[in-house]
This record gives sequence, structure tokens and C-alpha cells, in this order.
Amino acid sequence: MTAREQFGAYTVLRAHDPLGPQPAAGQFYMLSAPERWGGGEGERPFLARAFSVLRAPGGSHELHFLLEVVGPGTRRLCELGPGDQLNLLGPLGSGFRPPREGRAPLLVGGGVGIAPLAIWQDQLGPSIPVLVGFRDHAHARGAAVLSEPVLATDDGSAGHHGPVTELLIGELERAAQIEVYACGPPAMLEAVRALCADAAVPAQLALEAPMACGYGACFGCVAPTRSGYVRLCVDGPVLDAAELEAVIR
Amino acid sequence: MTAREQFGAYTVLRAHDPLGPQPAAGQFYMLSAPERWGGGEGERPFLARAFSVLRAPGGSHELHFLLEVVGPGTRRLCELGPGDQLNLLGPLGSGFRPPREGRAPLLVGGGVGIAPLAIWQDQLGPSIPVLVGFRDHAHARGAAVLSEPVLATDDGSAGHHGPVTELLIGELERAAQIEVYACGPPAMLEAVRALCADAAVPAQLALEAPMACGYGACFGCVAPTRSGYVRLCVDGPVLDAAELEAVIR
Amino acid sequence: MSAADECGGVAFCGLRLAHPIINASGTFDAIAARRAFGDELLRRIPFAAFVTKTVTLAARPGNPPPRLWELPGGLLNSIGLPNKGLPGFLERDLPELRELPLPLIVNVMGSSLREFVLLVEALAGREEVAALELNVSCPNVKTGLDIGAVPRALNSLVARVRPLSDKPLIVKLTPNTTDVAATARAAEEAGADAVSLINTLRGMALSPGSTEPWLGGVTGGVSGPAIRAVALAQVYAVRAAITLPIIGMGGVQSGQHALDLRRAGANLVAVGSESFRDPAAASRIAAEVGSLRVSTQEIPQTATFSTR
Amino acid sequence: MSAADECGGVAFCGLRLAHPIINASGTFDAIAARRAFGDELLRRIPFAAFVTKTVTLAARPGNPPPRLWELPGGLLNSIGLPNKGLPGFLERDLPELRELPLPLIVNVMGSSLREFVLLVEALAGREEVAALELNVSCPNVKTGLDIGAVPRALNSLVARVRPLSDKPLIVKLTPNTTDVAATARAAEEAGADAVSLINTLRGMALSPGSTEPWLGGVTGGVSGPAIRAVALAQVYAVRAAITLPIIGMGGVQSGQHALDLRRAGANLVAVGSESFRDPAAASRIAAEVGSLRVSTQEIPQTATFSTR
Ligand SMILES: Cc1cc2nc3c(=O)[nH]c(=O)nc-3n(C[C@H](O)[C@H](O)[C@H](O)COP(=O)(O)OP(=O)(O)OC[C@H]3O[C@@H](n4cnc5c(N)ncnc54)[C@H](O)[C@@H]3O)c2cc1C
Ligand SMILES: Cc1cc2nc3c(=O)[nH]c(=O)nc-3n(C[C@H](O)[C@H](O)[C@H](O)COP(=O)(O)OP(=O)(O)OC[C@H]3O[C@@H](n4cnc5c(N)ncnc54)[C@H](O)[C@@H]3O)c2cc1C
Ligand SMILES: Cc1cc2nc3c(=O)[nH]c(=O)nc-3n(C[C@H](O)[C@H](O)[C@H](O)COP(=O)(O)O)c2cc1C
Ligand SMILES: Cc1cc2nc3c(=O)[nH]c(=O)nc-3n(C[C@H](O)[C@H](O)[C@H](O)COP(=O)(O)O)c2cc1C
Ligand code: FES
Ligand code: FES
Repeated sequence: MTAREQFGAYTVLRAHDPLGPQPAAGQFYMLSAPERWGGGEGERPFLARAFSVLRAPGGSHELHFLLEVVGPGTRRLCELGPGDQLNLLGPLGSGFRPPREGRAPLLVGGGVGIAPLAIWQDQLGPSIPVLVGFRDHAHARGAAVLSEPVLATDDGSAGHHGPVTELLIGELERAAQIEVYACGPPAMLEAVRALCADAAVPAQLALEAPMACGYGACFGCVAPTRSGYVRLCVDGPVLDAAELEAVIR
Repeated sequence: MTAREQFGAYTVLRAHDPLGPQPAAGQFYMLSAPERWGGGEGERPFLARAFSVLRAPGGSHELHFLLEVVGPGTRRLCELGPGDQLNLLGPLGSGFRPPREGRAPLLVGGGVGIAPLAIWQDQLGPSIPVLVGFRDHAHARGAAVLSEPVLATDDGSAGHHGPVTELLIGELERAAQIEVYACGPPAMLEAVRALCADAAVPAQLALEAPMACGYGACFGCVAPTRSGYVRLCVDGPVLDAAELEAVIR
Repeated sequence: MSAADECGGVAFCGLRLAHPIINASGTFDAIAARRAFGDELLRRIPFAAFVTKTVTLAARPGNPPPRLWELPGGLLNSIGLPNKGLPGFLERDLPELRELPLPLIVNVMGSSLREFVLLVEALAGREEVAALELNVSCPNVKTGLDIGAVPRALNSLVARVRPLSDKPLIVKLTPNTTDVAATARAAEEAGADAVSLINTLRGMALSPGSTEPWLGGVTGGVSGPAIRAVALAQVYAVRAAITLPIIGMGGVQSGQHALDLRRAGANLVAVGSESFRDPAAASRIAAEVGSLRVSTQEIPQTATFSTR
Repeated sequence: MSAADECGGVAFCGLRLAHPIINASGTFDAIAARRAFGDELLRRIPFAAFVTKTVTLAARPGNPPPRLWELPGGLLNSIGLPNKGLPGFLERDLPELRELPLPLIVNVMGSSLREFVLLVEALAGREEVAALELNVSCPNVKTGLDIGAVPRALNSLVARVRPLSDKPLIVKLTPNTTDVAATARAAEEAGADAVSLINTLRGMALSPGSTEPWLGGVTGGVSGPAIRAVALAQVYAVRAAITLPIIGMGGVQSGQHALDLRRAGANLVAVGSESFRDPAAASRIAAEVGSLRVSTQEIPQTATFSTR
């Protein structure tokens, strides 16, 4: 761990990974703390936790992650400070693919789901538009990790008052010119999927599922697709929206 | 927790217990830390741990304990510092009984077993003789909790070179005038028991056994006596040597 | 206590209990606890009914020590059912236990059908006794396992002792079985009034650095959080199989855990190993169940114990 | 690797293994791991033999999600044996798995005697396959339980498939039974070459704040440290009952745990859930076993364990 920063309700952890490969946007790591994490004595958290790469500044060998505390694992990780060890396994999974010929990327994020959009924007360029939705003002402060985000909040405390998908609807007028990249809670992703499907806009969705291993060993992280269950850790987490009947749960 | 002090290989923990009753010498408490101790998530240490009262200065509502780190429970407790909460249940068990008519107390301790002898000496008076044995110099520094201890060490680094029972043998010349109070490892207690039995000297032995509850609920802490198994937490930990065939384990 | 008020009373086999939390057999000795904590215990006993440790016909010394081993999330015990035997229980323990302001459930175990008959007959007429629990599931004693794990044998046992007493008859099922629903059905068909589960899972530990078993009893029983998921599965399976009331137990440490067992089908919930960690744990758990049920933020006052 | 050098080789059913640590079926997908970690995996695979996830006759999608729930000291899974089915396995997986520089053990499960026969027949002639493991113990699939828990049924099954193949036949016993020694004896008498245990214990979790089961498959299997003491007891009981080699597993997280299982009677030790926490865990464990053996002189050399 090299640094820990707070962005409203979110925590950014920075870690030094001198030997690891450069991750692609949309890939993730399994993180755990070496102490007070299972470690032979069996407490919960027991399994490592999955986190998208927020940012991996070229040449720095640094990895940044954006965390929201929702349970014992995220709580424990957010206690770590500079100098503490952080166990990491990755990069894992397959990330975002470049947009189809003739289409410009449009990024859409909800809550902590903005994480993979930051590294994607780093690669695509800071002027790539990104629409982001948050619960409230404290969460909206997380938008600071992005370049020129267009904001929406559920409670109207910052930006557009309403779900981020209302912002997306406006953009779908350019249906023939865009490709959507989205990450966020299931309900948001399902709304994005349905809107894009109706507008015939291709979309790449970064999904989530509870993961025990992150490298295809447990078959625990499946999502239903048109061709059956797929393991999100090896066949995702980014899936083409066309593969999905719906984003569930 | 009000203070933590180091005596060589031993740690003294002081805790404030404003509402608790005054413990008797030889009684014990079950101690645990409120955090990182089972607490709904199931790590080890899971059960509380038993510790003799080292000292309970009258009127101070303070309890002192002497700990040697031997595993996860003692390690965790010795991490606590002033201001940290300490869970305690007690005083538990029955302590030392006064010496029989016409006999003067002689205290004999081994290692961390000196703990209950300190509070007993506090009550009986600082001139009561106490013989103590330790592994080596670092452990012998624990003797500082006693008043005018006569020392023995296994490696000869302090005091008599040999087991504390060799010091006891000399004292047994006054067989008709003394009553022995002993606490220490099983092998030492067994030697004390056998020597006292041979010399017809009454002895009270503070025994140990792994304890799950400390208040008679689990039947886990039994020691074999002439009248069958007894629970050390409620029928001890101090037993009359005459009740024992031998101190085992 | 306030937990009881908030929960409202609970009916169980004709008994009226203040709240749904009782103790698990063998994990709380009210007589020893009264010695340790004084008469205050009688007023503040954290359970809504008191279950005795298993009583056998003849006195038993229990297993040689060591009897305990700590596990990740629990403990392993081979206590071996030490008890004074039926005559000792009737003469020495029962007079003390009747002073508890609670319904008394006596847990018994025989090493043969005949012993079970003698035990039930002897207790049938004691008005101090509110209900009987048959331990057919203790993993440390061969007979318990055999009877409790074979539906046919269990049916015969329960059918044989059923007519001997009007008192509610609770059958404590063994968890070390392939199909706990089948044994629950056997108990129901034979006329049991309730079942309780789960007892401990058979487990073992080796002495550090040796091939010798650590426990004096060689194998022991696993209890505590480590068995909670197994308990939930078995209670759920039994609830689907029978309509009798169920006493659920296994790794309960909080009101949430108790509520989960109730949601899985238990009517009462017993607290076992958690009482070792805190003698007042059941009181806290009952209060938590109460507040979870009425969904209030305020945690009622719970009992704590101090020794005198 | 050094673990192998320090341990010396291990003989198991005629196979020569570099060390005594293998993977538990269904807890390591070598094909997916190679995609994730690259060809380096082939050189650094932490096991001394590779056991496949259970293969069934027809392809199975597995259970609906959620499939995982974390426990104090372990996890609960209801994966539901997703796999490509026998034809898919032979065509797509086997060519990739044969590239592993390790003996390959194929784990199979049928939903009937006939399916088991077809599975064993189909694999009997494949020289890529070093041994077969019969999964008669998966708690998520009804048939597995039924056959594996009834000694007579298990005996018939093993006796029926035994003549179909010269390959070592390992029977993976169910732990959800009253008497695992009886099922082990049934497997031995029917001609099995080894047994493996324990599979997961049946467990369950509820969705937070609801009476609905959390897992898509309703109940699941408990694995990890929470079941370690149960595994030790069952391996010990089986060792006392049979002379066949045993593959012990359940909650192994360290060389000490592996050594404990060996001391209780296991010849090989399989690492399961711990690999989820760290894909190289088995490699560390093998190294720890090696160094523990060297430094602990009093441990007797077993027949199956010789230095080369
Ligand atoms: C590919 C991927 C990328 C991700 N990227 C990010 C990211 O960049 N930033 C981020 O903050 N998060 C990210 N997540 C989510 C993150 O992994 C989870 O928030 C984290 O695992 C939660 O762990 P926890 O221990 O804090 O909470 P948990 O206690 O595990 O709770 C999380 C949820 O799990 C359920 N739950 C509760 N108890 C249990 C239990 N015992 N067993 C199983 N489930 C339970 C509940 O629904 C609960 O709300 C990502 C997930 C995936 C799969
Ligand atoms: C009445 C009484 C008074 C005591 N007074 C004192 C005192 O004043 N000062 C003091 O320092 N100590 C005292 N003790 C001893 C103290 O309780 C133990 O040292 C303590 O419980 C050790 O806990 P641990 O977690 O540190 O070590 P543990 O890991 O519990 O190890 C202690 C020993 O237990 C065994 N062990 C190892 N693993 C396990 C396991 N999983 N389950 C069970 N046993 C295991 C081993 O033999 C090991 O050496 C007293 C004990 C009693 C009963
Ligand atoms: C130390 C100990 C002693 C026990 N003694 C008995 C007993 O005498 N009779 C009985 O029926 N169950 C006995 N049990 C089993 C408990 O009643 C209970 O079924 C089991 O411990 C599971 O609950 P828990 O996880 O809350 O402890 C005992 C359990 C423990 C831990
Ligand atoms: C996610 C998961 C999937 C499993 N799949 C299988 C399987 O397909 N076939 C099988 O025989 N056992 C399966 N098992 C059981 C393991 O092989 C092993 O018996 C059990 O997990 C105990 O070992 P552990 O505690 O080290 O995980 C699975 C276990 C887990 C946790
Ligand atoms: S997390 Fe284990 S297979 Fe995906
Ligand atoms: S420690 Fe539980 S009875 Fe003594």
C-alpha cells in the first residue's frame, strides 16, 4: 500500500505492484489483507474480494482501487494504510473491448461502478463523455476520479435529479455513432441494457457477482447469458449486452 | 485497561473494575478482548481465557494479571493497552484457605504460576517466604512482582541452579510448622505434592486446566481427585494436595 | 425481563414461555452458576426454560481429560456425559433446580431401551419437571448414535416410552446422519411432542506434534459458529418433514442467528456454546430477537452477571 | 519444485507422485487457470496430481445463482456440478488436460448405475487418464447422497464398475452419514483401490432479512476450516476400518493441517477451498509438509512414503 485517499463515501487505495503486468480497463484484482483475514484461523472475511482497477498510471507500477465499505471485507481493506501489505491477485478477467468501427465510446457509471470507467477514460482520452449517477452528495464526490463527468443524483443534491439512465436517454439520439460502456448496480445495468437494445446501440456491461476465487476455479460467479451460465471472472466481468437476456439481481 | 507493564518474559495487565467484588487470593477471572475475539465472526481465540488475580490493591478497584504469551489468546490480550476495553468475568473459583492452626505459610511458585502467590503474599504479609523457579533470566525478572523471593533457575542464570523443589527440600526440615501453597506447571506441582506428602506437610495446590466457561457450565476443566473428577473452575482451582493421587499432565 | 415483554410470550407444547430462547443441554449448569453468581442468577437467568445436562440411569464420571479443543469458529468437546445418575439427580439436583423460576426440561439418555423406560418412568410423576428431552444423539456415546440415527429404532424407542408420561416429550435428534428428516418423521409418528436439533457434529483433533488424539475421549463433538450452516439446513429439512414444534440450535451467537433458525422452522431456539463465552449471552440474544421482531432501534436492558 | 525434493516421492495406487498434495475435485480448473495465469501454470502447477471437476454423462448447467455464501471459517456452495458432459469433456477438456505434466484423475458421477457404467467404460481406455474417482457423495445432487450413504448400494455400484477398468478406482465417500467406516468398508470389499473424503457437509443460509434460502440451490455444501475437525474424525474412523490408501481433505490450509490428516491415516491430502484464497496455496502446503517432515524426526515413515 502506498496511499489511501477519501472521496466522499469512497476510499481509494493505491498499491505498488512492481512485478505485475499492466492491467487492461475492466479487469479486476482479488484483494485481501495479510492479517485478520481468514489466515488459518477462520474469521470472516475468509475469501478475497474482487475490485476493478480504478487506474494504473503507465510506468508507475501503481494500481489504484476505489472501494465502498459494504461489509467486513471492504471495511478491513479500508483500514489499511501506507506501508501495510496488501495481497493481490490479478489482473483477472477480460476487460472492455475497443468500440466497433465508426462508433464513439460513451461511458455510463453508477456508484462504485465508476471505477473501471476511470482507467478506460485514461486510455481513451479525457474528453470521452462519461455520465455518472450517485445516491447523494457524499457519494457524488467519487466523481472526482473522472474527467469532466456529467452528474446525476437520486436526491438531486448534485447534477441532474434522477437516475443516470435519464441522462443516457438524451445521448441515445446519436444511436448510430456511439457504443456504451457501463458499470454499476444491476438495476442500472439492466436499464442501460434495455435502452441500448431498443435503440440498437451496442453496449459492453461490466457485471458483478460474489466471487470465491476470481480465476475460474469455483464456478461460483456465474451470470445467465443467452448461451447459458458463464463465469464472470474468466468470461467477464465485461459482457456484450447482446449476450444477455437481462441483467438480473 | 489502565496499564500494561513488562517484567522480562511476562506482561502485567491492570484493569479497572469499579463494580466488581474484591477477589480472594487464588481466584481467577475469564478474560477476553471485545474485538478480534470470536465476536460473531468465529476466529480463534474463540473462548475467553482464565487468569489468576496477581494483585487487587484494596480500595483501588484495580485488578492486576500476570500473563505469559503462549498462544493466540494471551498474544491478543497482551496487545491491549491503556484505554482499551477488557472483558472480564469473575472472581471465579475458590482460592487459598488460611493455613491450619499452628502452621506458617510457605509459598512455592513456578513460572507464570507465581501470579496467585503475589496477592496471597499481599494478604499474609510481605515477610512470608516465597520460593520461585524460572526457566531463565528473562523469566526470572517476573519475580519482581513478589516481596523478597528466593530464586531458582533451570539454567542457573539467577539464584539457585536447579528446580525450585530443591529449595523446598531444605524448608521441609520445618515440616511440623509449615503449610505449603504452590502454583506452577504440572510437573512442579506433582513434585511439590509428593515431597509434602512424604514429609506430612499439608499443601494447597492451584491447578490449571483448559477452560471453556470458568463457571461450571461445560464440565471441560476436570482434574482427577481421590473422589473422582472435579471441575477446577468451581471446585478449584485450589485443591488440597491430600485430595490428589497425583497432579497429571 | 424486558426482552420477554417485547417478544410477547411463546407457547411451546402447552408451556407458556417468556421468550423463545432456552439453553442447550449440557451448556449451562444452573446449580454451579448459582454458586458462582449468587441468588441473583435466579432472578436474571437468561433462559425462558431450563434444560438439564443429560441424566443417565447410573452415575457417570465422564471422559478423561483433556475434554476441550478450540476450533476456528467453535469448539470440540468430549465431556462424556458426566452426571450423578438418576438417583443422585432426583435427590440432590432436582430440589435445587425446582427453585429456578422457569419450566424445567430434563434431558435423559439410556444405554438401552430398558434404561430409557426407567428414566422416563421415574420422572413422569415429578411435578417439578415440565417436559422431558430424550438424548438419542450424543456423538460421544455409542448407543445414542445407534438409536438416533436409525429411524426404525428411534420409532420403537419413542413409541415405547411415550405412554409412560403425560409430559411433553422432546426428541433430540442426531445430526450425524444421512437423512435427519427421516428420523424426525420417525419421532413424530411414534408420538413425540417436539424435536430438538442439532447436537454436535463428530469431530477430532490431534495432539500438537503427535499422532495421538488430543481428546481423552478420542473423538468429540463440534459446536459453535462452525456448525451454524449445518444446523440451519437440518432445521429447514425437518420443518419440511414434520409439523411438530422444533427447538433449533447450533452456533447461535446473536438475535439474527436465532431469528434465522426460527425462519428456517424452529419454534424455540437454544443457546449452547455462546453461553461459555458469556453467561448472559442468551439474555442479550433474547433481547435482540425481541427488538428485531418489533423492529425498534432501542436495545432493551439485558442481564449481566457479576460474581460476589 | 523444492517441496517435491524435500518430501521425496509418494507412491499412490501404482502412481508415482512428486509429493502428497493434490487438489480437491471442483476447486481448481486447470484450463481456466491456464487462461488466467498463462503457460507458466503448467510448470508451476501446485499439485502432485490433478483431479478434474465432476464429469456427468449429460452436460449440466449447474444451479442458479447465488451459488456462494461465506461462513465463519469457510464457505457454503451450491454450484450444482456444471460440466460439459462426457462427450464435451472427452472432446474439449481432455486434450487440454493431457498437457498438464501430472497424473490426471477424472472424477465422475452418474445419476444411475447405468450412467456410472457408461462413464467408466468411456474413460477406461483413455491412456491420458491415470485414475478414476467416483463421486458418490455430492450433497447437492440427490443420487450422489443416496448411493454413497447406503453401504449396500455403494457396494453394488463399485462392484459393477470395478471390472470395467484397470485404472485405480477411488471412491469419494459422503460425509453426511452416520457411519462413514461402514461405507468405506463397502467400497473396499467391492474392489475399490482407494477412498477419498470428506466432501462438503450439507448446510444452508437464509437471505438477509428474509425467510428465503440464499442459495439458488436452496441447500449447499460447507467446506473450509469449519469442517476440518469433522474431516479428521472421519479419516481416522476410515483408517481404522480399511487398509486401502486414503485421500484426506477438508479445511486444509497449512502443512500442519495436511500432516494432521496424514497422521490420522490419509496417504494423500487434497487442498480445496484454500486454493480459492490463493491459487498457489497447495504449493506452499506441500513445501510446509516437506519441511515439517524433515524437522520432526519422531514421525514414523509410512509404507507409501519413500525418498528417491
Ligand atoms: C469484478 C468485480 C469488480 C468489483 N469492483 C469493485 C470496485 O471497484 N469497488 C468496490 O467497492 N466493489 C467492487 N466490487 C464489489 C466488491 O467485490 C464487494 O463489495 C465486496 O466483495 C464486498 O465484501 P464485504 O466483505 O465488504 O461485504 P459482504 O459482507 O461480502 O457483503 C456484500 C453483499 O454480500 C451479501 N452477503 C452478506 N453476507 C454474506 C455472506 N456471509 N456470504 C456471502 N454474501 C453475503 C449481501 O448481499 C451483501 O450486501 C466488485 C465485484 C466484482 C465481482
Ligand atoms: C485457573 C487458571 C489460572 C491461570 N492463570 C494464569 C495466569 O495467571 N497467567 C497466565 O499467563 N496464564 C494463566 N493460566 C493459563 C492460561 O489460561 C493459558 O495460558 C491461556 O488460556 C492460553 O491461551 P492461548 O490462546 O494464549 O494459548 P492456546 O493456543 O490456548 O495454547 C495453550 C496450550 O493449549 C494447547 N492448545 C493448542 N492449540 C489448542 C486448541 N486449538 N485448543 C485447545 N488447546 C490448544 C496447547 O497445549 C498449548 O500449549 C491460567 C489457567 C487457569 C485454568
Ligand atoms: C460442552 C458441551 C456439552 C454438551 N453436553 C450435552 C449433553 O449433556 N446433552 C445433550 O443433549 N447435548 C449436549 N451438548 C450439545 C448441545 O446441547 C448443543 O446441541 C450443541 O452444542 C449445539 O449448540 P451450540 O452450537 O449452540 O453449542 C453439549 C455441548 C457442549 C458444547
Ligand atoms: C466450490 C466447490 C465445488 C466443489 N465441486 C466438487 C465436485 O465437482 N466434485 C466433487 O467430488 N467435490 C466437489 N467439491 C468438494 C471438494 O472436492 C472437497 O471435498 C471439499 O471442498 C472439502 O475440502 P476443502 O475444505 O479443502 O474445500 C467442491 C467443493 C467446493 C468448495
Ligand atoms: S470466482 Fe470462482 S469461478 Fe469465478
Ligand atoms: S471451565 Fe467450564 S466447567 Fe470449568
